Amino acid sequence: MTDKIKKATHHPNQNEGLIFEKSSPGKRAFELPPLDVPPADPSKALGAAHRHEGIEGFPEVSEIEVIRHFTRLSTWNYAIDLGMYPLGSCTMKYNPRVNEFVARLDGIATEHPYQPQELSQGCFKILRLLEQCLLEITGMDSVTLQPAAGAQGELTGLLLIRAYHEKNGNPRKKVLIPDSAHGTNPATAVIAGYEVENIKSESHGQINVVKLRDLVTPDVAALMITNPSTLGIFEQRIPEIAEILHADGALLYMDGANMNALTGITRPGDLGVDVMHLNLHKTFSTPHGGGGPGAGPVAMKKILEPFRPVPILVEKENGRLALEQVRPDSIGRVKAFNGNFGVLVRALAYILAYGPGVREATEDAVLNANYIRKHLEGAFDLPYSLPSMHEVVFSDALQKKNGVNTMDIAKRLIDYGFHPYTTAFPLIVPGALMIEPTESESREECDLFIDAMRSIANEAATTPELVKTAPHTTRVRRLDEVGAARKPILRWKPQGSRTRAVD
Amino acid sequence: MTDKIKKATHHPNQNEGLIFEKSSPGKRAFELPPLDVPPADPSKALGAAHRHEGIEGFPEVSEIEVIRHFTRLSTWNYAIDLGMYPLGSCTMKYNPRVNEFVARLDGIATEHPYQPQELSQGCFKILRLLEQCLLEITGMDSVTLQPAAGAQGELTGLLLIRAYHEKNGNPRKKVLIPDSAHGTNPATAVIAGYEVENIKSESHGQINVVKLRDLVTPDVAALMITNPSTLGIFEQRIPEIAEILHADGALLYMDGANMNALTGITRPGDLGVDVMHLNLHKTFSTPHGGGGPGAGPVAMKKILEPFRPVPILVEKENGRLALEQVRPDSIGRVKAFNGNFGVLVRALAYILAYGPGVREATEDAVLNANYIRKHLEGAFDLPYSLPSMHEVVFSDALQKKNGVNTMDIAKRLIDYGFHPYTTAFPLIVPGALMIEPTESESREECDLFIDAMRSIANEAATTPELVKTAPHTTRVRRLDEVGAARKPILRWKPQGSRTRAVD
Amino acid sequence: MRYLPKSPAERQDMLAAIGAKSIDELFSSIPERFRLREALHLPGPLSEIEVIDFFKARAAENSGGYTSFLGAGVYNHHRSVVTDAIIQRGEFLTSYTPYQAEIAQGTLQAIFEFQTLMCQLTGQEVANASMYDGSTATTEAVLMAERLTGRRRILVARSLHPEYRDVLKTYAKNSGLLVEEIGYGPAGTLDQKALQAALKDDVAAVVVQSPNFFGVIESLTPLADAAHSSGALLVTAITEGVSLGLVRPPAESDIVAMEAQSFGLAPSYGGPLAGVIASRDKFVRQMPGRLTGQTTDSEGRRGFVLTLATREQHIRREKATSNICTNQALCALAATVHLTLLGKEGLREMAHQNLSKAQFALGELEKVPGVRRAFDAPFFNEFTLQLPRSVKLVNAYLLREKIIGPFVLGTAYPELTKHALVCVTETTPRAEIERFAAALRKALEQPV
Amino acid sequence: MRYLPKSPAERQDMLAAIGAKSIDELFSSIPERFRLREALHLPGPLSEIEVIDFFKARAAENSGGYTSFLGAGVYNHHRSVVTDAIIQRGEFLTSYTPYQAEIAQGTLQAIFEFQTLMCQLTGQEVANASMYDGSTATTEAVLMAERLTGRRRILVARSLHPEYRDVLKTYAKNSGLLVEEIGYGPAGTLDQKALQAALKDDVAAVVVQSPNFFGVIESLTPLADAAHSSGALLVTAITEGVSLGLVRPPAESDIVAMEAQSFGLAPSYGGPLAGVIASRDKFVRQMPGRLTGQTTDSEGRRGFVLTLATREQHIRREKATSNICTNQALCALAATVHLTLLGKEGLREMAHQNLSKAQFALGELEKVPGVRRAFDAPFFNEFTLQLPRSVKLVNAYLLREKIIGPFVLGTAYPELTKHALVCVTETTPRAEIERFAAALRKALEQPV
Ligand SMILES: Cc1ncc(COP(=O)(O)O)c(C=O)c1O
Ligand SMILES: Cc1ncc(COP(=O)(O)O)c(C=O)c1O
Repeated sequence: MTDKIKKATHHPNQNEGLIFEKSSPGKRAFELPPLDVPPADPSKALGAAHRHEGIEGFPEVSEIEVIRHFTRLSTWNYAIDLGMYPLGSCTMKYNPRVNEFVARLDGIATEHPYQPQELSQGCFKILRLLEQCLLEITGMDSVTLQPAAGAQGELTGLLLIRAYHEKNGNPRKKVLIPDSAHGTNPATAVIAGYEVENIKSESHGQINVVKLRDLVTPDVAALMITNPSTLGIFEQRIPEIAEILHADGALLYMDGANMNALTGITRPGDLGVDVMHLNLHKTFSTPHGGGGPGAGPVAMKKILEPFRPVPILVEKENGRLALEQVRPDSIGRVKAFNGNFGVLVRALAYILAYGPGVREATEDAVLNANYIRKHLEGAFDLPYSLPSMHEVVFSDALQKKNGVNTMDIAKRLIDYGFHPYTTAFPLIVPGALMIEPTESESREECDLFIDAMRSIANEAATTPELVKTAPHTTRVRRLDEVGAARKPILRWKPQGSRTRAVD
Repeated sequence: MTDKIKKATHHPNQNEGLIFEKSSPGKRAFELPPLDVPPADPSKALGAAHRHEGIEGFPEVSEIEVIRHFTRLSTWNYAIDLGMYPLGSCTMKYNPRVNEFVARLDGIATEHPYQPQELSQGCFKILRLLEQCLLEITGMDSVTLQPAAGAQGELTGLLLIRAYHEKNGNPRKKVLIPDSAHGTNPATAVIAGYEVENIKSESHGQINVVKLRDLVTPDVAALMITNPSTLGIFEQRIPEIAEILHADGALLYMDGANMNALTGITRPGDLGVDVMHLNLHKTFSTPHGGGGPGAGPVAMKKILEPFRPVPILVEKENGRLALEQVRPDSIGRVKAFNGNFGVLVRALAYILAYGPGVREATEDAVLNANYIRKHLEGAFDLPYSLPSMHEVVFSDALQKKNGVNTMDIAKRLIDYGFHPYTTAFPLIVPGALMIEPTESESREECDLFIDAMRSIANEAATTPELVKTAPHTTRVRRLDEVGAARKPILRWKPQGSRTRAVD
Repeated sequence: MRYLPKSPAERQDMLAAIGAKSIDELFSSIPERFRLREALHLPGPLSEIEVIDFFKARAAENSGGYTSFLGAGVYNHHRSVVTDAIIQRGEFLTSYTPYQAEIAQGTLQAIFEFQTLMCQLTGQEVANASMYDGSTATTEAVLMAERLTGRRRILVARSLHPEYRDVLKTYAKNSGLLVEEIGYGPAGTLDQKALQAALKDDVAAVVVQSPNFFGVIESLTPLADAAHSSGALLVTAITEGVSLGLVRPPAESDIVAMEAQSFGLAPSYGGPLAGVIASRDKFVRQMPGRLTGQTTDSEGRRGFVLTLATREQHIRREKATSNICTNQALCALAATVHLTLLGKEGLREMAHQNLSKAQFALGELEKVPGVRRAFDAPFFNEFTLQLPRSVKLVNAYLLREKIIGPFVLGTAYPELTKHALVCVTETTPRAEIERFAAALRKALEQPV
Repeated sequence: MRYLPKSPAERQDMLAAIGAKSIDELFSSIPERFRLREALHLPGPLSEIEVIDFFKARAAENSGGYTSFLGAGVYNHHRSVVTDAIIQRGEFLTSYTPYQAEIAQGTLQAIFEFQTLMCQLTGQEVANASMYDGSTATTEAVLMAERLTGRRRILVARSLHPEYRDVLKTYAKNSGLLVEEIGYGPAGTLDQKALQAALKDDVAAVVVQSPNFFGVIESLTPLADAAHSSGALLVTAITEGVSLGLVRPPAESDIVAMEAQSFGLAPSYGGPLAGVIASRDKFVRQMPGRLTGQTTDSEGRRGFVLTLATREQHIRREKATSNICTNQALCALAATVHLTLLGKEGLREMAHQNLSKAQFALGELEKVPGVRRAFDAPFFNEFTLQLPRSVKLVNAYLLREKIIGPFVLGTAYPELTKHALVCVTETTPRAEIERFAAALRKALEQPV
């Protein structure tokens, strides 16, 4: 390892095959207490439905092998608990341990969604308080906690918009989406039954308000905007945009994935937004867990309230809380049961820990992004120069000259001990480096990151091959993704063709 | 990494300075609930004892930095949860997770040693059941759970012996200890006020019974024997040894560190042993935690019972349990409060999980050791050829010819993905390789270990330098132990001389 | 302030480095008039101890101390502390979707193992990395069937979980799908005659659940045959995965939508759970959700990557198979660990205990005068009872005995107000079953 | 069988490889007649769930639901869930003593940090990696003083924790040490006149505790001066480490023996706790226990190793400074994490809250007729009350009010049967203090 790589070093870690490859008949791990009733005869009880044989290939291993297997696997991951994870748009912030603790309490984790409401007042109070906090933070009038993630929040929001228009006689046809938007926006619009009309961003990265005027017709149901945009830039003319839409009866949807730039500073409700989702697994620190679970509450203005999905939490005359399952104008149910309750618990724990101080988290997030921007300007091309909020997007234009692209730089960052930034979007920046440090990074970690990035910029100029073949320190090197997609192997099979394990 | 190293691979891990080096004034992690009484004036309340200044150099860091600091540090450790840890004499077996869970229950972890006995019946029942289990396993008459570790168990045992002899009019002078014994045996004897007389093992590794007869005089208080010995060999003539001692009024102490070879198969009490300790952190699977805590209960025959340390658990007439703090003949108190209660809880959980099946654990432990012995014989010198029990001791005699010693082989094992075996003793084997796999190793892991050891034997013959300079894959290479002891740096200092951190 | 790793001096230094005079300057692109002038009205800040106290107080307002006979889509099963120890390792808990495969092999290999387990359980050939839950998995399975067949009529069993049906309808409304319900027969299983009558060559999918919402097990083979003979696909929803330890897998189904909650996930008031879609290899390119595939690295070593991403929203945008992005990865990991701990024999044994306890419970409850089993098809760990009076009234009585009574079928099926869906798992002690039977007897002896 | 990773077939294969016909053959070196013919009579085997149920049942037989005013060497302080999350990482939990430094740098660096924290807290120059607990640390400190001075008389304050004194006596008995006790004066502090009288040039150590067992803080400087002037060492025991956040460190002591339980360790019915010995650099070679030192590797990088092992039993055997081997490493790690979480300000604030609550409690309790403060030297979070009647009787009454009353000093000090040692920490809510005062008032109003 070279001297310039300060943050990472080598360590031997344990190889590990697939769990199925460790299986041997008769090994057991978790055992059950003995049966305290007469054993049933399955063939008699189940008849033709009885599965006589055991499940073929199912693992048979011992407890220590399970512990080792997953512990070893875990060591192959990078994680927030290990270091900076500046994935733009993903808001990889610290996930407080106390949140995990409270979500697992008896009386929280143990509750059944159909238990009597009089025995669910604790759950209800949690939901109600979280609703109130989110309304205060967003400046909206009403909220649903049902959606399981951001994308489902988007769908819920668009269904609310659709129901609203339908109630007004016409669901309308189109949803306008800027070309910088996240992929879920257009994908969602289609499920909600809308056509997508992409709108091109201005050269400075914002929406062209003049052109927008032309695009907004009575066919347009809504504009889905991300604010700050995925470029990390605040849409300054958002109140005007809202007016343009409203003038034609269309509504403004805000993708709230970037609320980490706004919380405590400004409120979408005050900016003219009609409906928005929040990603609690971003802004409100519930852990990503390798891809989920999340929660995507949707906050809305009064006009959309009648359409909220069921169940709906209401206060009874006696002061008790209750869930209502039927509402005449509701869009219906978007998910079984009561939202991702365990995730909601964590988000509330996070909000309670900060209180009004959430504003300071926002401030630090924006401070970190601007600090990094300041120190990397020049070393990397900055395609959009408007002020950055919580993230900064560079391009690989300078490095491309030497044949080094954003993915190469990202892979090289791994050697330096960092998780890469986001490379996949925004699509309007070819070769984007989308960097979101979040407020959770110390100055020390930011400085190390800046050092690493500058060093890589230098390598790209002087030893581009080194960067293009990175990472050099990981247990596997770059993987053949094309091969994986061409002839997909999506499960282990007892006699399946096997390549050799890492050695 | 070469092809022959199947079990380990490289992975970048995170560097990390000392926590003091990350400190910055004003950073906070854990905060307290607000004070709900009037704040005291410390200078008034404490007078001259008041410390006006904060503690110099004390860390000031945030919660995420704490999490990352210790998580990063943790990744530099090898552990049972990662792989085989065949430290001879240490019995590094699987530490069940459920034991950690029960030790942390409210009502277990929360109890105060001075709470009323009527509110401690749950604790008492745990202690009583563990006592009963240990008596059944050892075949002894009485037990104390007080000692905090094996060494303190040894001391307790010798103090019992001393008290017994004193009661009989003469504490006697000497304790006989075989040269193969663990270092705590002689160190303990001295604290108990005895002289140590080392006895030389026979060439086949057992005690010379004929010579023993000569050594046992009325000056001898006891013989401390380890069985199986630290060579992993069962002392076959132990009943005879006991008789020889008893004939002269001396007692037989057994170091029970190796009970993992005997549990469920034979009982020291039946073999003539008068008193012994158990290492619950070995045989009974309480985690070593990087060096402790442990527990070293002492089991004894009836003749020693009157001398047990206080407190003593007794059953009252009403069936309730109670702790007695005063006993006329007691050796007194060896430790404050009630033993390492949390460790005792884990050990009981372990015993309950197996029940009489502990025998099978013993069988597998002995099976593993013999399997490894079988496959390494020839590749390594076996100085004592009597049957092995739970561990096997080789020597580096064959490798020494090429200048490779046991420590070199141990360090090279690290490159292969294993924790080394014990190198430090038994002293009677120059260049010992003391290998104890325990029952927790699967056949797969044993096979990989055997492969690695054979491969290293081969390297020692063909490329000895490779072995002598190992490990080659760790974040630090061999450390300068001589320098560390010559000019000890035992704490961080703000302006202390610093060498560069790993890069 | 909580969780922030900067000292005041560091903030000042960083601002100076940027060349900003104050933090406010960094927010200058937000029009002045929209910037909040006062602090948000939020409770807190609370210390860690206060946060814990708050949630403990809420927990105490819930159902502690009651024995429950509820299932209906969320099941109480034994869980090992090992599972929690694994999923709380920061390396799993605090990592993102494994986009950078080289430093996410842990998550990727675990997903690959999850996909394999789900295939083994369901008898299908391919399974995805998870959906939000069983309800959205079922809906997405239907949308998948629509794409595969190009047809739009959907025949859904009324014995499919009522909330799953609701979700399907919400999604279907604007996708141009026509959802029709098919009733159940006297055995509690799908009314096959009604199905035959409704099956035309415009039907994309027949959707059933097994064990169904009444607890009874559907015979899937005739249903598959019927569906296939008119060119439709059979979509099978499974809410109680433990049944697969003893019940024939839905191998003849074309798409399986499963809820994995029973595999080591806490009920957690209904979420987060974990849905899965499993299907046939040939349908994989129409599958929603993430997939992990095996591949090799540049040195020929086995490794894993997210694959077939051209189905997904981040590549295909409006042409994606689904809009799902964040899924239920950690729940899927928990299920993987749990099933690995249970293993082949353990799952079978758990299933057998459920079956035995449910049989025992039925026997005890049938002894209560006036109580009878409503449907006679085989069942697993849930069964429907017909009571001589309203279940709501009975449950109110049971509650006083610290028993949370069975699910009131009348809330979803107006024709079944005297019908109760009883769930008994391996976690229900025999003594509690007996206590329930005794309490039920007393309840029915009360004057109305 | 639980926890064993072998299948029956694997066992057979391995036996065959060894050339043994049966498992029994492997035990042939144990004389036949001593081999157990029947299974041990042990309860179990229990499944994981049953193990948990067993301990939950025992836990329920303990003190849940009571408020306690006990300290006396074991203290209730707030602990962060972060500490537990760290020490439960398998890499820390399941590793051995760091003998192989290259793969134990995590444990070694953490110990080095622990040693540093202990020095900072105590004002000493060097601290070890841990002892069993405060009682054995105190004893080992005395043995260390004996080695350093070559003297054998030990003067021990009667206000040293009674159990610590007991342990010292147990060890001293056969080491030829003469232990004499020095009483306390009316302020509750060491009787300095008695000390002066007893101090001769054969005294190895003067042993005091501060805050002492009555809760009052000793003035260490005059004690150190007195000890030093006759060539003895001052050994200071500290049972309540949190006091060091606000109380002057025992820098003038020669050896400090501290109990670290207050730094994030659960009371756990009295163990495992963690003792520490801290002292002066010049005395390090007579210190007992493990020490971690900083060094460099063959490439010049900083690293840590166990050092000065020539003091220890595994090298020196009968000449070792102590027989300690296994210590309380994981507890020391917990203390390290806990103190790092608290930090400079946090520890100070915690100490201040203890002081404030104890002051408040004293004020409330002194209002109860007949109750008076027994000693008037400054105290931290414990103080001694003199009651108008036996503390045992009062406590019996309090218990009915769900209050675990103060420590009964009479059990260890026959002259103090009406004296109670009250402990109040930051965890004791004001309302509970008030309830205690009210209950005490009522208790004293009861007819005797
Ligand atoms: C800008 C933006 N919008 C929407 C989403 C989708 O949210 P989710 O992954 O929670 O479905 C994401 C995150 O992935 C995002 O970054
Ligand atoms: C044979 C033997 N005896 C005694 C001991 C000392 O036990 P402890 O470390 O628990 O004090 C050990 C272990 O370290 C040992 O291996």
